[in-house]
Amino acid sequence: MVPEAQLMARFSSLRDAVAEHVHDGDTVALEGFTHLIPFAAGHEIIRQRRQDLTLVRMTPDIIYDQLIGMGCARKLIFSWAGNPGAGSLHRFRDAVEHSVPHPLEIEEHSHAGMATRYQAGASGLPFGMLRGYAGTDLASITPTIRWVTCPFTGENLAAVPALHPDVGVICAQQADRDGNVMMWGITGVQKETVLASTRSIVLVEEVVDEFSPRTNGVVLPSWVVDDIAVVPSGSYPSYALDYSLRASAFYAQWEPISKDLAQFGAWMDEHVLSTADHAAFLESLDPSLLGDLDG
Amino acid sequence: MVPEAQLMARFSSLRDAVAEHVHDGDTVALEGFTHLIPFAAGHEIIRQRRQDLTLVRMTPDIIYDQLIGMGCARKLIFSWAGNPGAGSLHRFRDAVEHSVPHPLEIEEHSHAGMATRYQAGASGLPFGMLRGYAGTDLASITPTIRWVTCPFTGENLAAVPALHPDVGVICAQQADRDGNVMMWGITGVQKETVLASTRSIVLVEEVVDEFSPRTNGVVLPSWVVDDIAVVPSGSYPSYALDYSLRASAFYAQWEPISKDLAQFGAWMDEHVLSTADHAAFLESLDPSLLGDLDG
Amino acid sequence: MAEQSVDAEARGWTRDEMMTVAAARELTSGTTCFVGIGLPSTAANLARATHAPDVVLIYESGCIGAKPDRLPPSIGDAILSRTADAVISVPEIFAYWLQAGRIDVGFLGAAQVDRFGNINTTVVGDYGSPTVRLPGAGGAPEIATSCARVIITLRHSPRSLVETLDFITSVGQGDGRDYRAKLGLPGSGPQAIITDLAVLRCDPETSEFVLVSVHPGVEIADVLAQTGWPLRVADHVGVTTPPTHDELRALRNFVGA
Amino acid sequence: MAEQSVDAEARGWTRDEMMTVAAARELTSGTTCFVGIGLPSTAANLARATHAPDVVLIYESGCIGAKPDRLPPSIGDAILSRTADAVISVPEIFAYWLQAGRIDVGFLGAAQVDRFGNINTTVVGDYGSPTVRLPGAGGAPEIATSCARVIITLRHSPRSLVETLDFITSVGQGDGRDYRAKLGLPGSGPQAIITDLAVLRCDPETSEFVLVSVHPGVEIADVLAQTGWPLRVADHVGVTTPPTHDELRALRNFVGA
Repeated sequence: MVPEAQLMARFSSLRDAVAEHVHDGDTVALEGFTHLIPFAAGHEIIRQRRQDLTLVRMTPDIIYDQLIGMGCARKLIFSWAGNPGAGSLHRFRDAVEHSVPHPLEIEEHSHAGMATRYQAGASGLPFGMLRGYAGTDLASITPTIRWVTCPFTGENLAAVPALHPDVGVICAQQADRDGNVMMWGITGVQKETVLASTRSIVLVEEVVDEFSPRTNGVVLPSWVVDDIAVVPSGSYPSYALDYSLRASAFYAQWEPISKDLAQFGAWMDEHVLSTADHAAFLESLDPSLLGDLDG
Repeated sequence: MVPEAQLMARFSSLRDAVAEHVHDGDTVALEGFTHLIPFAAGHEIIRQRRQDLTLVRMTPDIIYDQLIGMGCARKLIFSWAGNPGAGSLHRFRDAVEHSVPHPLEIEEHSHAGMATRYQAGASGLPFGMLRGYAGTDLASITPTIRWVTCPFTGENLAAVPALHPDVGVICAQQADRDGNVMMWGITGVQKETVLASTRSIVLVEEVVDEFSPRTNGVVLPSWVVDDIAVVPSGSYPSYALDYSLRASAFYAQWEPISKDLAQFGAWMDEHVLSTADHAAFLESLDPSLLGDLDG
Repeated sequence: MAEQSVDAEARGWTRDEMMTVAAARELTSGTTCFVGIGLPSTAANLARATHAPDVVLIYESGCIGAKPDRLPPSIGDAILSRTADAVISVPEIFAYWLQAGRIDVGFLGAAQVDRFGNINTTVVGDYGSPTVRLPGAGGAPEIATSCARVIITLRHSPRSLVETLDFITSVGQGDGRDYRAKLGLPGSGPQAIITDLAVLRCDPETSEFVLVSVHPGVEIADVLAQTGWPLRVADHVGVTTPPTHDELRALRNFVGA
Repeated sequence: MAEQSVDAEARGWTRDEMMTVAAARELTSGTTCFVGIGLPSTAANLARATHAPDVVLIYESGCIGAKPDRLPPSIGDAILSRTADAVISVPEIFAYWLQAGRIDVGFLGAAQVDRFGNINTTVVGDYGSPTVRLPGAGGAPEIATSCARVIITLRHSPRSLVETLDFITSVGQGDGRDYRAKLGLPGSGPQAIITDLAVLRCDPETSEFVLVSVHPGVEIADVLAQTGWPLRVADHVGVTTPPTHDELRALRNFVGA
């Protein structure tokens, strides 16, 4: 979705990239499936006090809990909202159950439905289809689930509209000097997120002269990426395969922080609002939480 | 599409694999996009004198010209039938233009339509859709092109039915000892072909202890493959990246052979019917046609 | 029905361990299994470490044939992608692998389940103003749709095995009988509910779940008391084989206990 | 209108070379271009070797950003996958890249083209009993649908530039005017037809192709005689700039001539 003129991604600071691309009221997808979650970008959005966002993500986890708790979100489009293996997202729950800090509109799908929506968006199709939702209550509470009939067999299939976020944000391991981006290992729906979005920001661990072949190596050519920010450990407490390990201790300690509104506010203030950038955020943490950033 | 019992692909000779899986009247897809075309399997089908086949392939090239000329095919489902860079497929043309050796039913699509049909087959969906065919005469002569309406936007999109060949045949570079298969480089629709087909045969260059990461490396787990045949240079005169180079001389010399029915018959007799297997086929050729099999 | 740790100590295993072991036994070698995080992942890996070495574990993160040697804390851990036969994208795992009908067994957890194995993981209370907002659907609806069969695991209580679900997130046997066939759902749906107290199986005729086995030390009356609907009891209710020494060793080794 | 080799020798270039050079000039640097085999591939690579080094060549075999240093004999050659920025599957190239509207320019050849740039690559004669069976559609119909603009190249003759197509394989400007908009086709369709004699461009109002430039040594009357319909002629018809020394050197170097 890049005009003919801009053929190369631009290398920017994360602060500049967020300032330029993420506006109040935008629909924003920060994707990453356990692996390569763009935490640093979420923090920067909080620092810049964005509001009224429609947040999209298959698996909203701690970073979305923080965005919601800090009042950045008007709406959430998602399929599974939890702190995997560690507990609940209490800021998300408080928003849904008690409208704290304010009401949160939700639009929920299954993983297969969300993946299909991203695929349709990346494919330039108005909708995607899947064999799903039949018999569930999801079909009745989510207006973006409809039905199509196969013109050959007559089978009814679920139809879901394409996702087209204003901004897609992902992490990848590497960029090369031409601004091509490479990620590998578990790559989730990140390629589709960039291709479905009007604008895109990619956080990378480092810039390299040349990519090596990798298991499930996915390359995004420079000309489909808008901004690249070099942010080492930008996915912390998630991980970047071959660069860091997942900081499970961080996930475990989030449960009590998230549960208590005052504690949450103090934590966000100390570690996000009062830090200038991601490096300062990492510095501000208890070293025992950092885990192994050298994967 | 494998029952619970068979979790591993079986290593077979190509002769046994074709004998077991390819039956008269079957729908058979030998896929490969310029790269990794399963020529050796096509020759073996000819040697075993299969008839009445419905042949499926995006880019029927010389091997389909041979199958058609030898009377193996009742129907062809395709999107582009030519000898790329070298000329026509005269056996295909003779079948369509003059019913030689017998009439050939054709069902033609665009590449995008065929790719969508394989994807739908691999996805277990009854149909796939694309923005295509509108305004073309393809839509009027191909009954497997219909239309669906987006339930969100009202846009009309082309619908094409899933492909489910009885047998899918592809080439890959390597298998490991557990019967997992790896291909890399240009991989076309080969993964979709195997996943859409009821049974599958994979020809590999060699068996290795362990796969290395490769650019666009695609692994098919052992349990979705039925038979693996180790056939060095099995894609000749096509190529296997990192094993051989494309034998362009072979493609060029096919034009006069294909054009003359008697010459065609003599060539097939000498090089295919009179050779026991692919190694003997390669032996039977003028060395100048072999090109570089050590790519 | 909280477990007294003294009971567990006397037996040598906890009820959660019994649940995991019983769930693992549902998998046979040569089965392909779609694995969610938590107990399903533990049970599937236990099966792989014991009686079903050839079970193929498929994680929705895109890891096919993962072979972790310790419990991964999430479904997207490095140990899964590093040990997998193939790593693919999330759209592909749902379209080409799950929806295509390539998976034999789906393992699902649940916040609430009803007598037909329908599952709620969305809300407790009213959807618009819930008492408890749960994580939501994740991969479960289509796992329940497309796997050849489904096994449900959850802790037994009247709050989890309920008369009426607050929300149907994933369809089990619907309202029973040939509900799935009428709806055109390809898989056979839930066939077993494995809890920390008992094993329930789907009656092939009515599609209602029936108590077929209680775990050692559990009475049928306990199970009935902990079930939110009038649970049907099989003519012959067995006692679940307790965890073997090998099963416990493999399980504790895997979870790092 | 067969070319006399003596003419070519006198000029220092052939009409086919003029056609390729004129086609290459249609590409500007920073353009993404979907490239078919044959002349389109040669022209696109010539552009990359001369005035448009940043043109991004995309082949339907799944190679994005290929940078071949010699003419690949097919669209799936090793030189393309080895030099590409990314190599992907064929379903993906059509869905995520072409259909999504990411490609600026599509280069198409044709057996027949009409005054509105509609293309036939399927049959000469009746579809059911053709005089000549051509290769068929390939990637062309959706290239014609989805690229922002399309450039057609073919040799000029009354048999190739025809009054009425025997078969519409790929839609150009349909029956003219706002046909594409009415049909909901996203791209603007063919904007130029580059032949070995001349350059025709699409009239923005009528969508009919108009002669705007003849190649050096070609008369307007030659072009009209070689066109199967009464070709409209622009008020001012230019003469195509002949191939430059650099263009010829780069072209011959690339094709190995």
